Amino acid sequence: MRATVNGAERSLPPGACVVDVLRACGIGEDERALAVAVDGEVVPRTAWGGTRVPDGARVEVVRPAAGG
Amino acid sequence: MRATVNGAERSLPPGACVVDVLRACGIGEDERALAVAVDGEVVPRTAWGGTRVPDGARVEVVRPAAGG
Amino acid sequence: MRATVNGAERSLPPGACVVDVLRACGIGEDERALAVAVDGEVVPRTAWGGTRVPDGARVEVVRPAAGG
Amino acid sequence: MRATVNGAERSLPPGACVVDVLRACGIGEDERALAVAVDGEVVPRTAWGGTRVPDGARVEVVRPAAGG
Amino acid sequence: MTTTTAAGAGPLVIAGVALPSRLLLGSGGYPSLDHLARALAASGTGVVTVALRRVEHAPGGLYDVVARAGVRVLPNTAGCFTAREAVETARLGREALGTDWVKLEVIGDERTLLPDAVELLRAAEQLVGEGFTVLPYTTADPVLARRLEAAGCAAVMPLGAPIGSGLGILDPHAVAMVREAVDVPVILDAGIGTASDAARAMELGCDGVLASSAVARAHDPAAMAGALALGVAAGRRAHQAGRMPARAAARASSAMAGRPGGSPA
Amino acid sequence: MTTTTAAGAGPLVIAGVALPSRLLLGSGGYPSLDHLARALAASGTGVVTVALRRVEHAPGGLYDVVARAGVRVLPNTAGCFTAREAVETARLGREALGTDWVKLEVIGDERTLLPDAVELLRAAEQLVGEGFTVLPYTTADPVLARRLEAAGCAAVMPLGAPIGSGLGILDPHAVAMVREAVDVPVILDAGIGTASDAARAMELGCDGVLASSAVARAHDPAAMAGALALGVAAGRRAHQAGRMPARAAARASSAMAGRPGGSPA
Amino acid sequence: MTTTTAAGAGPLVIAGVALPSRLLLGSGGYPSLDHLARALAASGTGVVTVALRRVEHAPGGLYDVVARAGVRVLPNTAGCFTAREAVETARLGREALGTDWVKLEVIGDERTLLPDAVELLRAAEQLVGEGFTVLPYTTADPVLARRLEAAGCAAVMPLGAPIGSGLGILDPHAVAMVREAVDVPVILDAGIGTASDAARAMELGCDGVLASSAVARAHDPAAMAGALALGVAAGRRAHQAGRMPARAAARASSAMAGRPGGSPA
Amino acid sequence: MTTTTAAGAGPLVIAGVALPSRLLLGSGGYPSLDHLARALAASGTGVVTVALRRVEHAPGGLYDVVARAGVRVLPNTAGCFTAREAVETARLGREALGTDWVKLEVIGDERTLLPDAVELLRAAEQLVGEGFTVLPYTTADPVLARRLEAAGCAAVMPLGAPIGSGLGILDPHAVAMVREAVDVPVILDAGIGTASDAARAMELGCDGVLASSAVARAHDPAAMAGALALGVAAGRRAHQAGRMPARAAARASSAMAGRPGGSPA
Repeated sequence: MRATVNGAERSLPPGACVVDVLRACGIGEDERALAVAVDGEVVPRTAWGGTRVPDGARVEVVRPAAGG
Repeated sequence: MRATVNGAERSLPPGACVVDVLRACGIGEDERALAVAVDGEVVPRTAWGGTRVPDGARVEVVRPAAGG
Repeated sequence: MRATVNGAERSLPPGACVVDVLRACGIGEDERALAVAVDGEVVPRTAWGGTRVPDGARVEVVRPAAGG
Repeated sequence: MRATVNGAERSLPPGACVVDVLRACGIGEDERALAVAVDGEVVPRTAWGGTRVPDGARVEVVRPAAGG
Repeated sequence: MTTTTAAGAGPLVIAGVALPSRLLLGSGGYPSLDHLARALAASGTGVVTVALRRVEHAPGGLYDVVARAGVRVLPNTAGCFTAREAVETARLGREALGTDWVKLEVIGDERTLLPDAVELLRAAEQLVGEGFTVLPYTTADPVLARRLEAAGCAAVMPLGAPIGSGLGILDPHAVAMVREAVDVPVILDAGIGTASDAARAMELGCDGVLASSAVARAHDPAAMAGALALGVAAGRRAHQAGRMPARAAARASSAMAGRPGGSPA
Repeated sequence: MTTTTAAGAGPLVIAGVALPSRLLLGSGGYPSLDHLARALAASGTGVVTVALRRVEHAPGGLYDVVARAGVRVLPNTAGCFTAREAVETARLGREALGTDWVKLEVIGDERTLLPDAVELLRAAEQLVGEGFTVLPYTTADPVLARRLEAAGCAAVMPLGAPIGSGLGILDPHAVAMVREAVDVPVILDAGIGTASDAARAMELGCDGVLASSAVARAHDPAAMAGALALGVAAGRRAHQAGRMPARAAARASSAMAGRPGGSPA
Repeated sequence: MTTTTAAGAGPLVIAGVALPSRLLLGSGGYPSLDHLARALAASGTGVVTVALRRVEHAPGGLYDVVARAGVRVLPNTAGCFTAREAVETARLGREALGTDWVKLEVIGDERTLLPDAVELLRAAEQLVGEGFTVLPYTTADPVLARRLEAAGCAAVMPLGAPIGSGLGILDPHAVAMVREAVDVPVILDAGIGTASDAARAMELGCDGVLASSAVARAHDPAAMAGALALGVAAGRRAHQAGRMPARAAARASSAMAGRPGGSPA
Repeated sequence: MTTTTAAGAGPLVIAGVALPSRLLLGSGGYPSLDHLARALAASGTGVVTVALRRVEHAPGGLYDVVARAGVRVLPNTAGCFTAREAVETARLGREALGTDWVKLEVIGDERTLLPDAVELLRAAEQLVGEGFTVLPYTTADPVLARRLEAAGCAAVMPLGAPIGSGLGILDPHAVAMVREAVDVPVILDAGIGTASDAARAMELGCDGVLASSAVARAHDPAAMAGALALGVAAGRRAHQAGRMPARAAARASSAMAGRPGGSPA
């Protein structure tokens, strides 16, 4: 199965959850101030373990950056 | 029958047309640069003679005024 | 004898000193922040008692006033 | 004999007049809009032929230049 | 969208119509119709704006003055607060004056008389759809100007300062950004108080200037109309001439070298 | 375009000489003499300033260009730091050009090129005493302007901004005070960058404008010369027309009363 | 220094939250996170804005710096061109930072970075409906400001000049009109270049100032942060003190009467 | 001539005397002496100016208020039109107040209250020769400022706008040139209307600000005195911090790269 994570295509194991995506990106799930959206919908941190990422999904993983 | 002409109520003979409203207002139908709307719809000059004003209608009779 | 004190003519006893002028104006000689000029020359406070005012002299008696 | 013409030292024949200075500089005496000063005093054109330049004089030969 | 012909040289063209002057005038606020007539003549303008008002409030002579002046009448929608009001007024103007040009005004409040961006855009879209040639009075906002252009407006008319204030061009930077944002003509509207304001507008790249109170409320309206016409021409030509760069430091226009009494070259 | 013939509409008169234009030009900084010639023609000016320089530094053709243009030559004392230097340069200018008019410049330093009030006044007094018609380049200082007038100067030439900066009129308030302080003509000198600056100077009540770098260093000098001439005319006429008062609040130029759809009158 | 405790002297309150300072800071453009940390400390601010970016583009340390500073984090929607993008970014910010406050930016183009009135209003309505506390970055347009307030925004943030320009407040008149148009707090955003700009904003009646580039790109960011804090305080107090009326003519502050050497009283 | 110690960090030093504040106040125009006393306290100033007037015109309490405030009294020569008058007044001030400091004013006319350059310089030379510490009120003219410094003045006090006008700094460029022209302290005098003006003066590099009407004629003089003190501090710190360069074009303070929903990095 595949997903577009932060604009780049990645292959993921079938049935991968949000937390698996984070791990695949090398991001610890305990890291503070993270947010994840799957296909435009925010997935709350509490649901990262239980939310499956659909095949072909668009996943965004963001955090605060310098800005004005 | 009654109509509100330029914001003021007037009584008109039953079956009055736009041209009758103008006359009742003391306005010559040949006067240039006039426009009339009945209930928000412009009535072209060519139709002034044939357009009946419904009872209770809102009639606007305007012409150019000084403006910026 | 006469002198012009702050623009106004006054008669003074012959031989009047600066201190006499002040008294005639109702000004105590101990008052702080006073300055006196006779005919355009400042008379220091220490010399008020000993400086005669010439007949027809122009005397200025000033102190600080509100200013910018 | 020597003179400083427009800031540069030049040797001139003894008894040289203003007109000789001009020639030595390669300037025609008929040229329009010229002015000459010797030691700070303007020498009118009519006197160029008859005015001797003193030894050691400072001569200025000017004309209009672009300016604001 | 208009096509400008020769490189900046030709007349102002709006919706395919070449205008005889880059100065447009209003008709409001004059001491008398005679003052208006003389100002129109002195200005050389080809366009004059009028409002539409109920006949009781619109003394008859105005149209005759304007018609005799031989200028194009541009009905406005002054005093409208909503797209609906503005559209109805525009239609009345089209009927009364036989022109599909409209100076579109949709204001947000009676105090500032500033445009309401949302209603303005809505009205513009509607009127373009009905075949009007729409010249919207707008804030000096390049993003809104681009939206108005995209909606099919024939020009945009950014304001220099509040209507009738005579404060000139309060934010020249914004007007310059509007000019860069669109391809349609940009007519500076509102705020002009005197000739140098009109010149400045043109130097910022505007294609024309609409003046109303500046003329009507001058001590001598006809003279001021002539002054503004000269100011527009001056600014236009200066813009085309390409001004010198401004610089903080002085720079002599007469050379220092070669001064009499100086040192040798 | 209209012709005004009203009072105040006459020409600029300096020392009894009526000039054909209220725009005066410099001759410095042009890409070529040909550019200068075309700018003079386009401007309609009647006065052009020149510097006096040692012949090695003054290529011969300038005088011919100016003479052919049929304009009055106004020699300046640019680059002089003291009254003595300025007086000597003025005398050279009178001899070279056969005119007793002089644009008197006595600057305080080479960096700002700003006038030195003390030396300027001294030089003015001396030159007036020698029969010169003195037009001093001065700070926009009404008190100094009055002293220069009292010394017998034929006009005063306050600066709008440093020479060659093109920054316009940095302190319009000061220029207006100069205008109120003296009876002789006031010619705005230095700082003009574009046509609206020239118009603004005239609107402040100035009687004329001298432009140099604004023309010479424009992309198209002749076009800018024409633009400045228009700007001067525009500002002059606007000043005479009497501008509307500026006000902070908006004021409608179309009446609110009588709008269609509104309440009864 | 004195302590004012009079009415109007309280803190800035947004959506019921009292802030420790009327100066808000951005977090972008600093030479290093250490510079940011020191500027936050020097400013005394209680609010700092951050963007939301993909983790690869968002080095991890920023959040720690901000958290250690003990200030409220205000996520923005910088870089969004549509209401949809802005709403999605706002939701991500709420999730990431645990705050429903959002500085709403919806820009019209990448060149001017100016707000798009239409999309901005749309996004504001949507986000208010979702329970956000919305602080929209807007043009200095009182009509749009009133619409944003009507949509439920907790404050409005008019721009003084384009983002990152440091040009100050290009149209003070417009900012004053925004202040008069709404009841919610007005925070001047964008354009501030130095302390006097911040003071001026407050003198115009603004309730606060957000500065970003002015601090980050100063030679000494922490010193400038302190300077802006002083400027905000100065302008605030001056606004409350009620400034003297400005007047064109001079007026002596020392009496002329009673001068020594003068005539009698 | 003064020596500044550490790079810009220390107090304002005039003639070797370190002052506790860079804000100087006038004493004229207050509603009451009590208002003056409270303004002096709120300002933190170390210097207050007074005029010298005939006793009939100088109510007695002023000196006591100033003495109690513990500030240095700076007598002025306000109202003098000639060097002779100013010198005599300065001598009276020295005698009355036991200080050889004098704020030297020699004005050209009663209408503009602007300095007369010629008489001012003459008076300054005379007073320096008599051992006075001379602080001349002058036009914002760098050439005159350099002459005053050369004459031995301890500081120069250029005006921002006419006395009592509150118009701020009409020609910031000129003030900056004064600052560059001399080594002695530059104190902006006259024109300050509010806190941002004071901040701006310091950002232009001035070493101090003298305010008079701005405080005395504010609605709440003490509050405005505090505001100006903050403004001076803000501007001073901003000047030292080194402001960001201003630029015409926008520049994002949040990166465009890495936006959610964008293309891959």
